[in-house]
Amino acid sequence: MNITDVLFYADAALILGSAVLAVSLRHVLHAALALMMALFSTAGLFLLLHAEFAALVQVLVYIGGVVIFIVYTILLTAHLGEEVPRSHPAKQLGALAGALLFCALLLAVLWAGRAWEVPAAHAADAALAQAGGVKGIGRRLLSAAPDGFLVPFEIVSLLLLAALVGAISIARKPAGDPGEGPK
Amino acid sequence: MNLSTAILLLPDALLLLAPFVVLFVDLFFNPRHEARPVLRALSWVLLAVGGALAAALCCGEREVVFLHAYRVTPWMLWFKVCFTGAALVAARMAEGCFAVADGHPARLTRPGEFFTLLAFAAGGMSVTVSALDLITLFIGLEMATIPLYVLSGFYRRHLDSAEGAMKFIIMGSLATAFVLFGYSLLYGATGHLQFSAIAAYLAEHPGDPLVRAAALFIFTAGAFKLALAPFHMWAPDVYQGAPLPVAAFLSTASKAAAAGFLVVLFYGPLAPVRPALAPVFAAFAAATMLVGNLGSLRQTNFRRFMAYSSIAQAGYLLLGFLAEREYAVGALLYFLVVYLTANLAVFFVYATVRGEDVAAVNGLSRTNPALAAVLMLAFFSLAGIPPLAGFNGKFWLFAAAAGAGRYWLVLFAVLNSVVALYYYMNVIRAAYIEPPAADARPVKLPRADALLLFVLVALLLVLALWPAFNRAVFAAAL
Amino acid sequence: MADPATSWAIAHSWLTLALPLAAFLVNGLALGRRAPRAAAAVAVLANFAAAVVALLVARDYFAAAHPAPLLAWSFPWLELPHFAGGLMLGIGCWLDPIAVMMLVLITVISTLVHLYAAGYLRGDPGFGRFFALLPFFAFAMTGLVIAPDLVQLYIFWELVGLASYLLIGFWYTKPAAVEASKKAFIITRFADAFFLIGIVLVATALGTVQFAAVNAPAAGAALAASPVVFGGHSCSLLALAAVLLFAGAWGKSAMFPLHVWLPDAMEGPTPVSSIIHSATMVVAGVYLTARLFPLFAAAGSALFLAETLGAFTALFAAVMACVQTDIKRVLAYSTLSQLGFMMFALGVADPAAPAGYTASMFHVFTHAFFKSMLFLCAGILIHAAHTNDLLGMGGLRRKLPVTHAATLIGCLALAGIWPLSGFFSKDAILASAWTAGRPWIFAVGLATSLLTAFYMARFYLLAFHGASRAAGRDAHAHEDLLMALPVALLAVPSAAAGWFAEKYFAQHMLPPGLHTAEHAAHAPWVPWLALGAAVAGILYAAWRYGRGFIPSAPKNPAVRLAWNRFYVDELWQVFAHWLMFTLVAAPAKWFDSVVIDGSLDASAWVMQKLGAAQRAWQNGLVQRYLAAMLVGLLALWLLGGLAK
Amino acid sequence: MNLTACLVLAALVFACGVFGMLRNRHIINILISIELMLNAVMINFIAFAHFRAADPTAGSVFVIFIIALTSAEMAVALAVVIALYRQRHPLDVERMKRLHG
Amino acid sequence: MIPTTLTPGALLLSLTWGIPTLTIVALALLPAARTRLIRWVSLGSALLNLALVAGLIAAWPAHRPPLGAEVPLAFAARIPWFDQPHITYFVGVDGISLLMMLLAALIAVCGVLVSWRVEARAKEFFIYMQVLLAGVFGCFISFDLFTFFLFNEVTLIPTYLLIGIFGTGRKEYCAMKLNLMLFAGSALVLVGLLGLYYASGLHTFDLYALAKVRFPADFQHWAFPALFLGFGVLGALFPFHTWSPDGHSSAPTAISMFLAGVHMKLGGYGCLRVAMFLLPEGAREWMNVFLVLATINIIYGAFIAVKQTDLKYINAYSSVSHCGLVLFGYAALNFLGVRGAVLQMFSHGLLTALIFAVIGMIYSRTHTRQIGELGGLMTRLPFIGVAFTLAALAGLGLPGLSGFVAELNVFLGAFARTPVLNKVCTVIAILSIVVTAVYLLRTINKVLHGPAQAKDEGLKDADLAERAAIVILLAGVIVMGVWPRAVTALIDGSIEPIVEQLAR
Repeated sequence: MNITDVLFYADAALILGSAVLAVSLRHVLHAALALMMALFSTAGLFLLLHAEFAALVQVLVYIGGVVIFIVYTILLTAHLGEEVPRSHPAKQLGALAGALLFCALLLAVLWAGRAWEVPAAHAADAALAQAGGVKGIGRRLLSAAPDGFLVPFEIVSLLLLAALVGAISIARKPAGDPGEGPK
Repeated sequence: MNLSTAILLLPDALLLLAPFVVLFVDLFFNPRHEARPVLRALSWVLLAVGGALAAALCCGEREVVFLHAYRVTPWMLWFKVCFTGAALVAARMAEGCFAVADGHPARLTRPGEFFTLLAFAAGGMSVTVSALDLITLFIGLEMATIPLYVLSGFYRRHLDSAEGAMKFIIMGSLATAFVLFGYSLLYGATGHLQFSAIAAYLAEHPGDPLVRAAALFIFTAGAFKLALAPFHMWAPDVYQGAPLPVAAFLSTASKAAAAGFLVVLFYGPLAPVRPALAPVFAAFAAATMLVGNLGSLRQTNFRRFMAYSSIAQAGYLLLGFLAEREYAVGALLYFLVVYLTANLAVFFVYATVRGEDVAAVNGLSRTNPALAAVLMLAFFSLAGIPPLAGFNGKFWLFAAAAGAGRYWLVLFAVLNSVVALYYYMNVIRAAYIEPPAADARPVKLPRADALLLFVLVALLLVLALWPAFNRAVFAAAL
Repeated sequence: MADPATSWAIAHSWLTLALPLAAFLVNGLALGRRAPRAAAAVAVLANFAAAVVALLVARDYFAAAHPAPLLAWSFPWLELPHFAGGLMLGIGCWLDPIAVMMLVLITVISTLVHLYAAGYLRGDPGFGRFFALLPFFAFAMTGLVIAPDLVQLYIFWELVGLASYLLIGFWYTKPAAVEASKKAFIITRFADAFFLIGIVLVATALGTVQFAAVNAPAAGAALAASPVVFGGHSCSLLALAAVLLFAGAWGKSAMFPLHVWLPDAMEGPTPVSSIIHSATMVVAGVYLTARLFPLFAAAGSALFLAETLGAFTALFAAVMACVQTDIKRVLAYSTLSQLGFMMFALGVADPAAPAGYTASMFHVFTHAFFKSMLFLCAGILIHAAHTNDLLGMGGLRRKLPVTHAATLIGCLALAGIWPLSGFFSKDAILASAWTAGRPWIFAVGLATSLLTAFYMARFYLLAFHGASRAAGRDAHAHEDLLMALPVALLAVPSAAAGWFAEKYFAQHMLPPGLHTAEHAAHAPWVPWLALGAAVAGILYAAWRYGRGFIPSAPKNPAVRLAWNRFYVDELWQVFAHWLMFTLVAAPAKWFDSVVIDGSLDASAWVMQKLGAAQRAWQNGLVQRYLAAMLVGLLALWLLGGLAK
Repeated sequence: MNLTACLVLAALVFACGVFGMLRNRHIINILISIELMLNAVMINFIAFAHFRAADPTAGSVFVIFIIALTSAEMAVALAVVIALYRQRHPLDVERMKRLHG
Repeated sequence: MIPTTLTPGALLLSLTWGIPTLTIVALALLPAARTRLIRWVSLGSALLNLALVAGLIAAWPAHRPPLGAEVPLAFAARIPWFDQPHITYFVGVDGISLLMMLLAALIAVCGVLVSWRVEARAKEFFIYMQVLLAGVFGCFISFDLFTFFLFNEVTLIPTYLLIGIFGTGRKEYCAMKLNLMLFAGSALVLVGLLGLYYASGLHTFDLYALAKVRFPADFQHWAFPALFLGFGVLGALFPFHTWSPDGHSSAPTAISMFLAGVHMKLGGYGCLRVAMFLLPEGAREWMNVFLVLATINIIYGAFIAVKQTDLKYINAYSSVSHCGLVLFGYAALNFLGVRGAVLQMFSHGLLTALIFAVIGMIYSRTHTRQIGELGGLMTRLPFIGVAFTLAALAGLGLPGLSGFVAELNVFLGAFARTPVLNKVCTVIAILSIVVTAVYLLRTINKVLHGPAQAKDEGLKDADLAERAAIVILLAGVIVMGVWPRAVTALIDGSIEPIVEQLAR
């Protein structure tokens, strides 16, 4: 067991722990913080796996954008006052059982398909080392070559625009515009 | 890339441009944010797309690949025809909702955003079927979905609308998670995201269990969008909450996109695993038909009713996947085009009479005979009664299942359409036998709408009888 | 004397069929409603012409020393390819002695009855219709007797039944007539169904339906050779086929217990009763039995039935006739009784000693004349007294002299008094029964003769003698010329037919295939015994009714039983109604509406309930939806992943 | 550290997400669970890219796209949450059952 | 070789459904208020069609293919239609289809005539009627199973509306029931057809191409009952017959006539043309079952008719019984049986149309169909009464009218088949004629006979249009009864190949 392993297992424990916390903490804000924790530790895992750029994006965009947005929403809606009540224990138990069953079956399916243990055409170590780096990814993202991702990159910008338009459209205060619907 | 290949890309280019045109018109030429200018802009662009599609189908080459990531072939063009057509009709349907008086439950506002998102969704669908790698496919499908989340929640003052949208988003996200898991497994198994590379890998390792597991996960995305049981439960709630044109779009273009998504994968890179999935298709088809048909019985809310009906139709659609590619794609396209036509016609009639309930068309044959005839023909087409094209569409699909030797499934499907006939005929009964409501009076249909309805109904007959369409879609699939 | 092969009349014997048909069509389509009198004229003339042709046919046919059966003409009607090597059904004319005899009988009596009806129904709103229907009957009956094969026979058999139905129900506004017509049709139809089964059976087994072939010994042998095995029992196909074919005769000739329709049929106009329900149609059953005599004789079963049923019916009907007071019903029961005579005469015959056969045909011949005449007389009486009830008549002999004379002749003929026609034929029948070695049948016949004489004398006395009991209804009693003339004309053969025809019948009326009759030793005492019985009957009647005795409602239970016709009608009613309506139809209807329709409705209900359940399950809670998606995913794995 | 461990980790995280999604009643909690699931998928991608893929860069690229997509989706989802909130609808999925049947 | 273009003959055949189709367009363009014109256009179209069919029949002897021809059809053309699945527009006629077309054309004319008084929504009425006609004619000329099935299904649309809008009684329930049950029957047919398409290995729906294939026994084992039952539902096979009494009784007069007279025959026609013709082994294997079912039909329908009190229900159950005779004839699997069945289809078509027409006329005058409330109508309505009587007589199989000819063939054919079961069933079937007599005579006695009722004073007898309809139908009934060779000459040559195939 070398240092990478130690780091990995520690990180995995962290991820898992914060994931469990994220889904079991009753307070939304706490859950969101736990999620942030989980995502952070995942970024760490990415680093371990030489996916530096992914880790970077994870921290900057995911945590810095999405989770913060969640938190912001929580804060925005918090003064609605009442806490959402706890689920019925039977339901919680059901959810747990469902999740465990799901997990078991998922692992079973993976196990049934454990073809990964036979290594396929693995990338060369050198290539691997820079695969997760900014340079490699940047080149691929903006490349029109057969292995480039220029087209999806362009399209995702459309998607983001669409989401932006949509989110604004829905979230914008309706007070100003003339009545719409009876409610 | 010469002209005859470039022309294949023109429709997509125009379609992806459409939202910007709408936004542009709305921002700069529509200071009062009225519906008509943006609708007109969108309509013209979509008509241009249609023209481009026609041109591409007529004089285009068989294939063009753009930047190694985007491919257009004739069968994809037919899918795009579906998306464009549905968007066009849905847009026209929406116009009435923007025009109704303030306070009417069907009233829509913010036409700029509405039509922009509609165009985005259509564009996303178009991207989905043309994808050549997993990322494009994934992004395309999301682009086809996320605007619809918004559109289904577009009534900002309707709790129903927000509730539907919320359910749609939550369930859609779960489906996304599933499909992403599938992609990750596929990527893990093959080491690539490009379809060509995946196909090459599968050619070498045809029975890779990881790939099959991936295929199952990926199937969920299609199942969700097609509303196959038990992934269907969002559909009735979302349709009911959504504005009518959006429900129409969801039940037509969105299903076509999902079908396209499944075709892209299961007749593309994942073709080798498709035979192994035949029991999945069969079982899901059966369950979906049954659930859809049972749900439709005694529904009073029109959109809910149509949601269940669409679920059942998706069940029939799934039968197509039991056949080999040469047959299946043609049959699916045929079915989709006629299904879309009929469904849009039905929605259009309800949009015209502004009905929330199925009973809104009571006595329609007395007050609006032409509309009633449209409704009747469309429903009979959905039920699969000749000489309407719905009959052929279903027949082709049943033939697909029969060709795979699944006669029991065919029998089950046809018996299901007996149930479907029951509830469709109930609507026809309402229109033709029930007396009209006391305050019912003839609806004045704008000429463009009348023309559109006429075209839709005429299509139902023409597509059924004129073999050129059949030849075209089946030839396109080769 | 013309040779049958070149005879004009035989070649044109289709006219006997075509003329009444033409009259039916012309009257039915055109004249009946607009010009009823013209219709009557057309009908009478057509029948008259047919009668002339028939007489010419008879003359030419019997010109030969041993007239052989011949097919006068035939038109193809329906081909049955691939059936026993191909079979052509046709409409043809098969002439043999009994057919020619019947042909003459039918056309002649028909003409007279038409004439009579023109008087009888004068002023009736259905006058024109009647003169469409009666020629139709003549047409059908003619077709029946000249049929060369079973299918043609069956066709006209049914048409005759139809004519009977329509004519019994001629006064269709009268519920009793309507009921009677329905009853007649259904009961004969019941028998005909078995007849049809018999025809189908014979046709299938033999591949032919021609009488010539069916009656051939080879056919009997072929049928006898193939036993029918059913549930371990076996019986010869021949016996089965014969009984089934006989069933037709059973119904048509109203043998017990299918006799119940005939008395009710008297609801029809009297001319109808006269020709259809006494002289011609009802003897069709006898005729059929005679037609298929060789086949029946080979089988045995059918003749045994004919014999026992005939004898029983003869006695049974005679008993009932003794207590009836409705003038036409008396005659109807008398007809039943005489049909029984004819039937058992056939039953006792056998091909080697065909005396019974001859006697039966002889009786058919004589009976037709005097019975139709008696009915016509009854019609005149009814017109005169405006009632059907014998108790409402009396003392009419002066007002209706011709009728009186004719009735007297008829009654005596029927009673079997020498030298009137009935004596000869009845005597021949009784003799044949005795010589065939059937003493019990003979005894029954003798007893019936006695009863016959009694009730006919009773009939005569009650109608014509004593004081008038009509309470003035008979004030305008008179004899219409159109009605009296046929009666008078019929009186001649009634009186004389037996005398001059006896030899003729003995010579010619033989079963097919037999050319000379081996006349068995005639028991010389039989005629004397028969005559004695008749006289005894008459004397008893004279003693009872000659003194103006009026029968009151019967008190004697035995008489009451006979009066109530032994409750056979009621038994039929109950049985048929119970069987058909309660036992079968009602449960079938219940099954249809409750079980079959119910299961359909139930399946619809189940679908609705399933739909309701499915909608209840869709309860709006998104987490349930999510769980469903998970279930879907698990199902996917199970279907597509784990289950390889 | 090996591929199997990574995959098991991802599966467990995914299962956590499933659990949370089924258990929690607050809409935002459910959204958080979904984020966890997507996170699990990303782990998968990166792990596959590192240990096995012929084209390792693609894994990272896909992850980036997932993040982009997630932000879009979350933006819309949270917008709807706000819309619900604006209509004074509790953010409790068990009370979100106006539409049913 | 069969031409693959629209030859003049094929064009004429197509016109049989083309004329109704064009009429639909014409009627759709007419203003709804001009009911007179609408009626005349409908009548003209029906007469034109009748003339066309008569012309085709006249031309048949000259155009019939020689015996043993591969495709024993006249005016045949096989025009490619769809490529995938492979479907042709394969039209042609043989004697059987000509006879059925004649039936349809006759009843169409009569149907228009008896609908002369339809005023409310007349335009719709006649349009739907023409759709029905188009479907039926198309069905009879189609020899590609897909088009056959298609035309068969076309008839569903108008049926629902005609009954639902213009019917009487529990019309909506009955219309729905009729449609659903027929559609369910089609489900079985559809499965069977697809089975034929694939199991033949030919990927074709061409009837005569499929006929050359010897289908494997295990395929025939399931496909035959599917097809026969499927068509049998339309032919009112027990226990799937209950749509027919309800549906036919609720329909308006002309539609009852057409549904019971022609539409139901599509079922019997399909059983023969498709199920038995293509799957002879299956037919032999299953026929005992269907024999028993058909026997039940015959006797059961008759007994239920005895208990009915509504005139239309009586006739509808009578139809169940008589249509059972069609299937019963098939079950004989020999020439006479099949011929009898075809004759019975024609005969029953005319008859039941006639009776429904008469019932409709009575109903339109007295406003009741309960036999308990009727009586003495012969005095008031002599023409209608005579027609009713004749129809009833033909129904009970009186010789000289059409029913007898058909029954004779059926009985002889069925009895000629060797198994004891056949013989027993034939005996039962023959005995049913007594029950038939009971209910028919009971009906006409109650309705027509007896003293005239005061409330019926002043009823008008049939008008000219109604008389014409009655005369046309009666003429058919009588001609077939008196001169059956006219009909058998038309069909015999076309039954031969089917029977040959059955023996294979």
